[in-house]
Amino acid sequence: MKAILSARNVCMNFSNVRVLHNVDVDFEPAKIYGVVGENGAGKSTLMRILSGFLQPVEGEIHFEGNKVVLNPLRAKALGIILIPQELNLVESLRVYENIFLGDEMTRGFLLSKRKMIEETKHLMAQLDLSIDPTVYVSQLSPAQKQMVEIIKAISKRVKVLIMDEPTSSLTDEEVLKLFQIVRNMKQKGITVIFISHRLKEVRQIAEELIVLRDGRKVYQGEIQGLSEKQIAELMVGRKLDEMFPEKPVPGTEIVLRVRDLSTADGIVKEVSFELHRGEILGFYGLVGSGRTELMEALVGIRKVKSGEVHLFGKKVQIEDPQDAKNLGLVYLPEDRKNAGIIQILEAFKNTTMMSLEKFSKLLVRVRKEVDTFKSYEKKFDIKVRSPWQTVGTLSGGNQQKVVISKLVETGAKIFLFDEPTRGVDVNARHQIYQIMHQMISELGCSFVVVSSDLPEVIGLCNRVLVMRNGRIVAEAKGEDLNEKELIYHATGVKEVGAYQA
Amino acid sequence: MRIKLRNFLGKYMIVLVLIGLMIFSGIMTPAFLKPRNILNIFWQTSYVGIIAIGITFVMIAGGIDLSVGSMLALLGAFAITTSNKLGNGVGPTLASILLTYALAALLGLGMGLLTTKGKIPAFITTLGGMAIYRSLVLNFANGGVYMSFSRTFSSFGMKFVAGLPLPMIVFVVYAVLAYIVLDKTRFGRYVYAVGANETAAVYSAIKVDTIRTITYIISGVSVATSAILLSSMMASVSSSSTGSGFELDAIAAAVIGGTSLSGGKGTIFGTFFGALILGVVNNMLVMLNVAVYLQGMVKGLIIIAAVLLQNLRK
Amino acid sequence: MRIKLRNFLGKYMIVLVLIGLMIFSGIMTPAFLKPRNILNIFWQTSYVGIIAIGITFVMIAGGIDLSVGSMLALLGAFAITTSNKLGNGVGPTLASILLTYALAALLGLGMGLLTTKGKIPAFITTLGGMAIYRSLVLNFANGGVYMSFSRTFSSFGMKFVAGLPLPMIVFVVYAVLAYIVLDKTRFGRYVYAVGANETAAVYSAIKVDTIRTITYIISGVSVATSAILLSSMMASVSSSSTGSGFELDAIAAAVIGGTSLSGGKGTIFGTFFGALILGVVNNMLVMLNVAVYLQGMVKGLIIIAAVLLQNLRK
Amino acid sequence: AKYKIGVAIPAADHGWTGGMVWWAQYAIKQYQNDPDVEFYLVTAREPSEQIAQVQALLARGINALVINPYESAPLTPICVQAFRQGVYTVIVDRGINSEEYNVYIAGDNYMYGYLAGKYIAEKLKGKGNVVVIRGIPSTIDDERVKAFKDAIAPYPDLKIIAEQPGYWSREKAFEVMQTLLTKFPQIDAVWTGDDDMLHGVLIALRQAGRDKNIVLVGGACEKNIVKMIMDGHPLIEVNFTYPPNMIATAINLAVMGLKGQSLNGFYQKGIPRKIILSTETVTRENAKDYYFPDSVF
Ligand SMILES: Nc1ncnc2c1ncn2[C@@H]1O[C@H](COP(=O)(O)OP(=O)(O)OP(=O)(O)O)[C@@H](O)[C@H]1O
Ligand SMILES: Nc1ncnc2c1ncn2[C@@H]1O[C@H](COP(=O)(O)OP(=O)(O)OP(=O)(O)O)[C@@H](O)[C@H]1O
Ligand SMILES: O[C@@H]1[C@@H](O)[C@H](O)OC[C@H]1O
Ligand SMILES: [Mg+2]
Ligand SMILES: [Mg+2]
Repeated sequence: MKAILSARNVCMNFSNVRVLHNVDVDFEPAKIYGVVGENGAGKSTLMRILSGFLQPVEGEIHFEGNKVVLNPLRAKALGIILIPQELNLVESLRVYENIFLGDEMTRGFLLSKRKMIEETKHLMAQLDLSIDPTVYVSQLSPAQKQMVEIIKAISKRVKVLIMDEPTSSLTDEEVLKLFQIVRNMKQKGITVIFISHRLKEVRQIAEELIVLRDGRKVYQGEIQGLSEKQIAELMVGRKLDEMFPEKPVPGTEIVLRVRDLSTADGIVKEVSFELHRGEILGFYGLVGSGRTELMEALVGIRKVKSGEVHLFGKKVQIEDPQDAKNLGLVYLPEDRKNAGIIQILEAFKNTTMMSLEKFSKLLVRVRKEVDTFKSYEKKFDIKVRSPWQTVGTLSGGNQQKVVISKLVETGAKIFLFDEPTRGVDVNARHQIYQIMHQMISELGCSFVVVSSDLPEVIGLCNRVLVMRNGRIVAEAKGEDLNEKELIYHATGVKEVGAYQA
Repeated sequence: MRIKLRNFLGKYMIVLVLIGLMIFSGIMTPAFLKPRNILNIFWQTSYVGIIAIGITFVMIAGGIDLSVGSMLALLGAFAITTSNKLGNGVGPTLASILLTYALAALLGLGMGLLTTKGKIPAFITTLGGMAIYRSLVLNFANGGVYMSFSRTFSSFGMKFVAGLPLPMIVFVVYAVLAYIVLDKTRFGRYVYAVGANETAAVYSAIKVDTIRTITYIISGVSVATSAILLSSMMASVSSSSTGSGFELDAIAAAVIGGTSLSGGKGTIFGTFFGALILGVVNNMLVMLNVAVYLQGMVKGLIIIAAVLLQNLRK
Repeated sequence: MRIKLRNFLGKYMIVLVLIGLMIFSGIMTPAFLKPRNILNIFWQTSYVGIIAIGITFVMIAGGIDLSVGSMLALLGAFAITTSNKLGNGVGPTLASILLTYALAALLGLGMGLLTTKGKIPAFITTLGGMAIYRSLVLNFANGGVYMSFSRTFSSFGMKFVAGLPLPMIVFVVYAVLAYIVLDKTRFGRYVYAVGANETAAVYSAIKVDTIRTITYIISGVSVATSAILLSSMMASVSSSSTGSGFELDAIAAAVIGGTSLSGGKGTIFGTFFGALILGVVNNMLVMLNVAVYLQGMVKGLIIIAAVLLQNLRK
Repeated sequence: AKYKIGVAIPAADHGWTGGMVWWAQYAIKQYQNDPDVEFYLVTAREPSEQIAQVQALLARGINALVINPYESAPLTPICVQAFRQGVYTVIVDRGINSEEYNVYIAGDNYMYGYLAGKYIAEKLKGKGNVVVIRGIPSTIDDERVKAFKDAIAPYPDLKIIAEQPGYWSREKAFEVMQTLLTKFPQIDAVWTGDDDMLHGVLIALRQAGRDKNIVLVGGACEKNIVKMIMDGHPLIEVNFTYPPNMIATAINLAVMGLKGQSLNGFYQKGIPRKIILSTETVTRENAKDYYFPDSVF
């Protein structure tokens, strides 16, 4: 079949460093493509070129056989729609306003608010979503925002839909809904390009696989018959170890005890749990189940109404993240772009931001900071040109690694990790797990991991607490720690969800 | 119920603040509440108010315009000079008004392009504009006054229509139009998007630079409107003083009304009442005969308090 | 190699612009390059320059300070009044200087708290401050002048040390100190973090409000430094005019030097040279005998061009 | 040129200062063809800016400095420095707090306020409601208002019912007057700190239909006001001088001083050291002598 969209010999540079090398790739109509590659391999860059947001320094783009020079408007007119990796909604506008941003429905000169709200409701219904079209986007959770991005994209006249890690903050429920839409689109003849680090999902949805490594296309072809491990090895170009290390054996000491905690906004309701030394405690739940809110309450970002928190056996009152940090408790936020990184600051400065006291007496010792950063660069395989690269120009996964390094560098004893491996590639993920284990065995640290990635929750955690509507509804460990059980508790419905594959 | 009330208060608090100020002034000096004085306040406010409306567009889109005061003088001088040249009568007057608008749009376009294409911070381009425009006005008049000799041109600025001063009517109508454009049209939506999240706007295939540039044109057009009304009313423009300090007043009106200096936030409703609050304060100072040297203090305190009160709801 | 050159140009372009301006002026009027005149430029720049350094902290942290001009008058008046009261001599003079710094810190603290805890936009609090401070200064002097009667107090402002005017030395030392604080200390790092991404700063366990408030104190302290030097040099402060317009000049210096009005960006290096560029332009207008009414135009154009040139590298 | 002369005056930020700039340029133009002199004219918006300008002028090597100090005290040190350097120093209008200068020429602010008060008091026969619209709060303004009050002090029935700043601006004065007219049903006289503001007041009166039975006094002889007096304006009968052209006189004095010339009619050789221009009263009869249609003020 003839390709609808092709890259011919595409090269891209940033600050004279080549990040895409002569990429040739063809996309056929009505086909679902999976694109994988390590963090910084150039996936997002290629996609931004294919959708007109970046101009390649060399090479051409062909659409339906004709050479085209793309810009965002032109691409949109042709039906090439990109859902960018970093959420890019206008927080101060309402949901429906965002969905139709750039394509407003009007009557004469005036916006037709009612029509747009109706249409939004209609689209929501298709996806089984219950987001109020008139609420402000700033009030949505990252997962909900991601869904809004998706709806925004599919509301357009689309021929090629490019989704750059749309599932990184979604739980299985939403992922399934998304896949249903993707298959429907394929039926309508639409090409879908799907990027993810969750290889299981890629295997499940993609018909053809494209692998990028260091800015080069190293594989395009059949996905049938490739195991996750094989895909991963294609990505990194060498043999890989088992993903999850052996689970650590937690101690008996309780380092964090939470009693009947409720937040002032009423989202978290009477939550109680305990975290043992050396334990990795998972939190699973659907979007909006209140996991993030619980973590924020623990570090003093969200107001607590009632309840008690004991740290290392002592009752504590935590008013702000600084109190928490001083007590050895730190939080890695799920919203990387807004709460995690400081985009315009250099990478190494982000890494040391929470532990500057370690690097300074009177003056900050930049040399030491840079050295520290370099050690993380090695440990986490962070792809940067130099420690001085501004973090906003790193690839998404590499940004995430910088945020993790910032948390680890605090030397805290208890880590609340909210979607810690969001957008992180298999290899680095493995390394992060290793480091967590190392911190447990060498430093006696403990972890709470909020994750929407089921394999991660199951493979990594000693125990998993499931939240629904702001309450902890179940605990799963040992035998019970499996997909079926978790989904059952998260949704409250039997036999819904679980991966078919 | 409670939430509704709170939202209501949030949105209309500024009106309550305004009413509170007026009641207070009325108690201190009953003359303050004379209908005539209320009309005067509207009238006196309209010049800065119209400019503030224009600046609201610029600020929501993430810019700023410091040039409005000097531009007011420049456009007023231009309107007077052209209408003097073209002569008396409705036709010539209209022609000079149109020319003034054309010049205003051109200047706005220039500022817009310098800021967007030249990638110069708006603070700098418009600060430059402020100096350059003033310099031009001073230069052509040698520091003197531009006087209107056209009876027609210098008559409408004082007109009352249906018992209301024309500038006030223009102000209200202009505010309504601006509200519609900002709140009910695509362009308005884009202004918010560009100011709130430029990247998101780019990803929505919005022409960010074009939108920004248009806001400067709107600012120019607003200044022209104000300049025409003011120079007609005064039948003159002082090259040295007319318009000086207007930029701060206009920006203050917008900020009191909730417009953010960092873009993405603001309403015409807020700016309208923000301007009126400033107008009431100025009028009140005279009505209550506040001592010369204390006027700044009173004005400063009231402005801070007005914004503080609006925050209470949160 | 090419990258290095480009980075170098990026960082030092502002110095090249400055040197370019000076060479041009020197060619037009050789007197411009007299060592004496160069010293004068530094000296004349130091008052606004020191204030601009303070404002750079505020702006990087995402705020703005419009009150500096009036504050300059207020603090200068305070320094003069206290030193008059305390009498001649080094001890009393030092005491009055200390008191002035204390007052400055207090005022800065007030602005900071109003802005952070009161959640009032900095534009409003500091605009209010501008009006209130001026009103206070005017009030105590009835619009007149504060005169220094302390020989000691009014002597150091004109001193030359090692052939250099004292204000210039203070300016340079102050800039170096500020550079160290902003670039080499934890606090400085936090200032950038707070301005660049407040939410991320909160999540990184940084006390955002405290950091912001301190920047206003720094601004106050900078104004105090400038006020003491200036009021000593003039042996007086005019309640009506001293410091008026300084806020725009100081902000302009910072912005020319690359500080962003939306926070997170800026350097002391840039502000230092931004201030010098303004100083050179002012001096040049006199030296080249530019026609009075065209000075604004020339100044406006040069400022815009200076920023445009710095952009070229990108 | 043999002589470089620096002229430093406040910037044109309202009508009168605009007038001073115009007269300075006018005087300078008179020397266009004199190869012996060269002028540097600068204007400042603030005292420290003016100090910087004078420093620059001194570095430029001027032989004479003609300066209207933005404010006396702050400019005193630099003027003294100029004088001590041997620069022929002519101080205009607002003085300096030192005797170290060559010539001082100024208007008379006290009489300027006093005569206005006296005129109003006599015109109203010592009884009535007076509105005072002052200029930008400053030393000069304060001095004039004090004098005005001194002049009306003997008349207990003459009441100042409002005293508000109009910032030497037409628009501001209009606004203030508009408001005061609403507040007070009876206003018998208005004194504005200068003629620019009088224009604003006139517009407000006309607009309110109250442009009769009211005594109006401005000051400083703005040309259009003088023209009105000349033409017999019913409300404006007098004006008092505070001439911006004193700068032109001062420039001439500086040139004469440098060239060692003496004043016509003076038996003395040198230029007088202190000249206080009298505040002259302009009426319909003599108005044409004060009317300079080419000037901008
Ligand atoms: N604006 C930019 N400026 C400089 N370098 C950039 C910029 N954008 C991307 N890069 C660099 O280009 C390379 C490829 O980045 P890209 O975002 O395409 O990776 P990716 O494959 O999408 O990774 P991830 O899986 O982490 O999202 C990275 O090294 C990144 O640092
Ligand atoms: N600022 C806010 N204002 C109002 N509602 C909010 C706000 N933030 C979050 N919520 C609501 O709180 C609920 C729970 O939030 P959230 O989705 O972050 O929980 P979660 O369990 O962490 O889910 P996930 O992390 O999977 O997205 C959601 O319904 C969300 O809309
Ligand atoms: O500026 C002042 C002017 O307005 C007044 O009329 O006379 C004295 C001047 O200094
Ligand atoms: Mg990516
Ligand atoms: Mg969450």
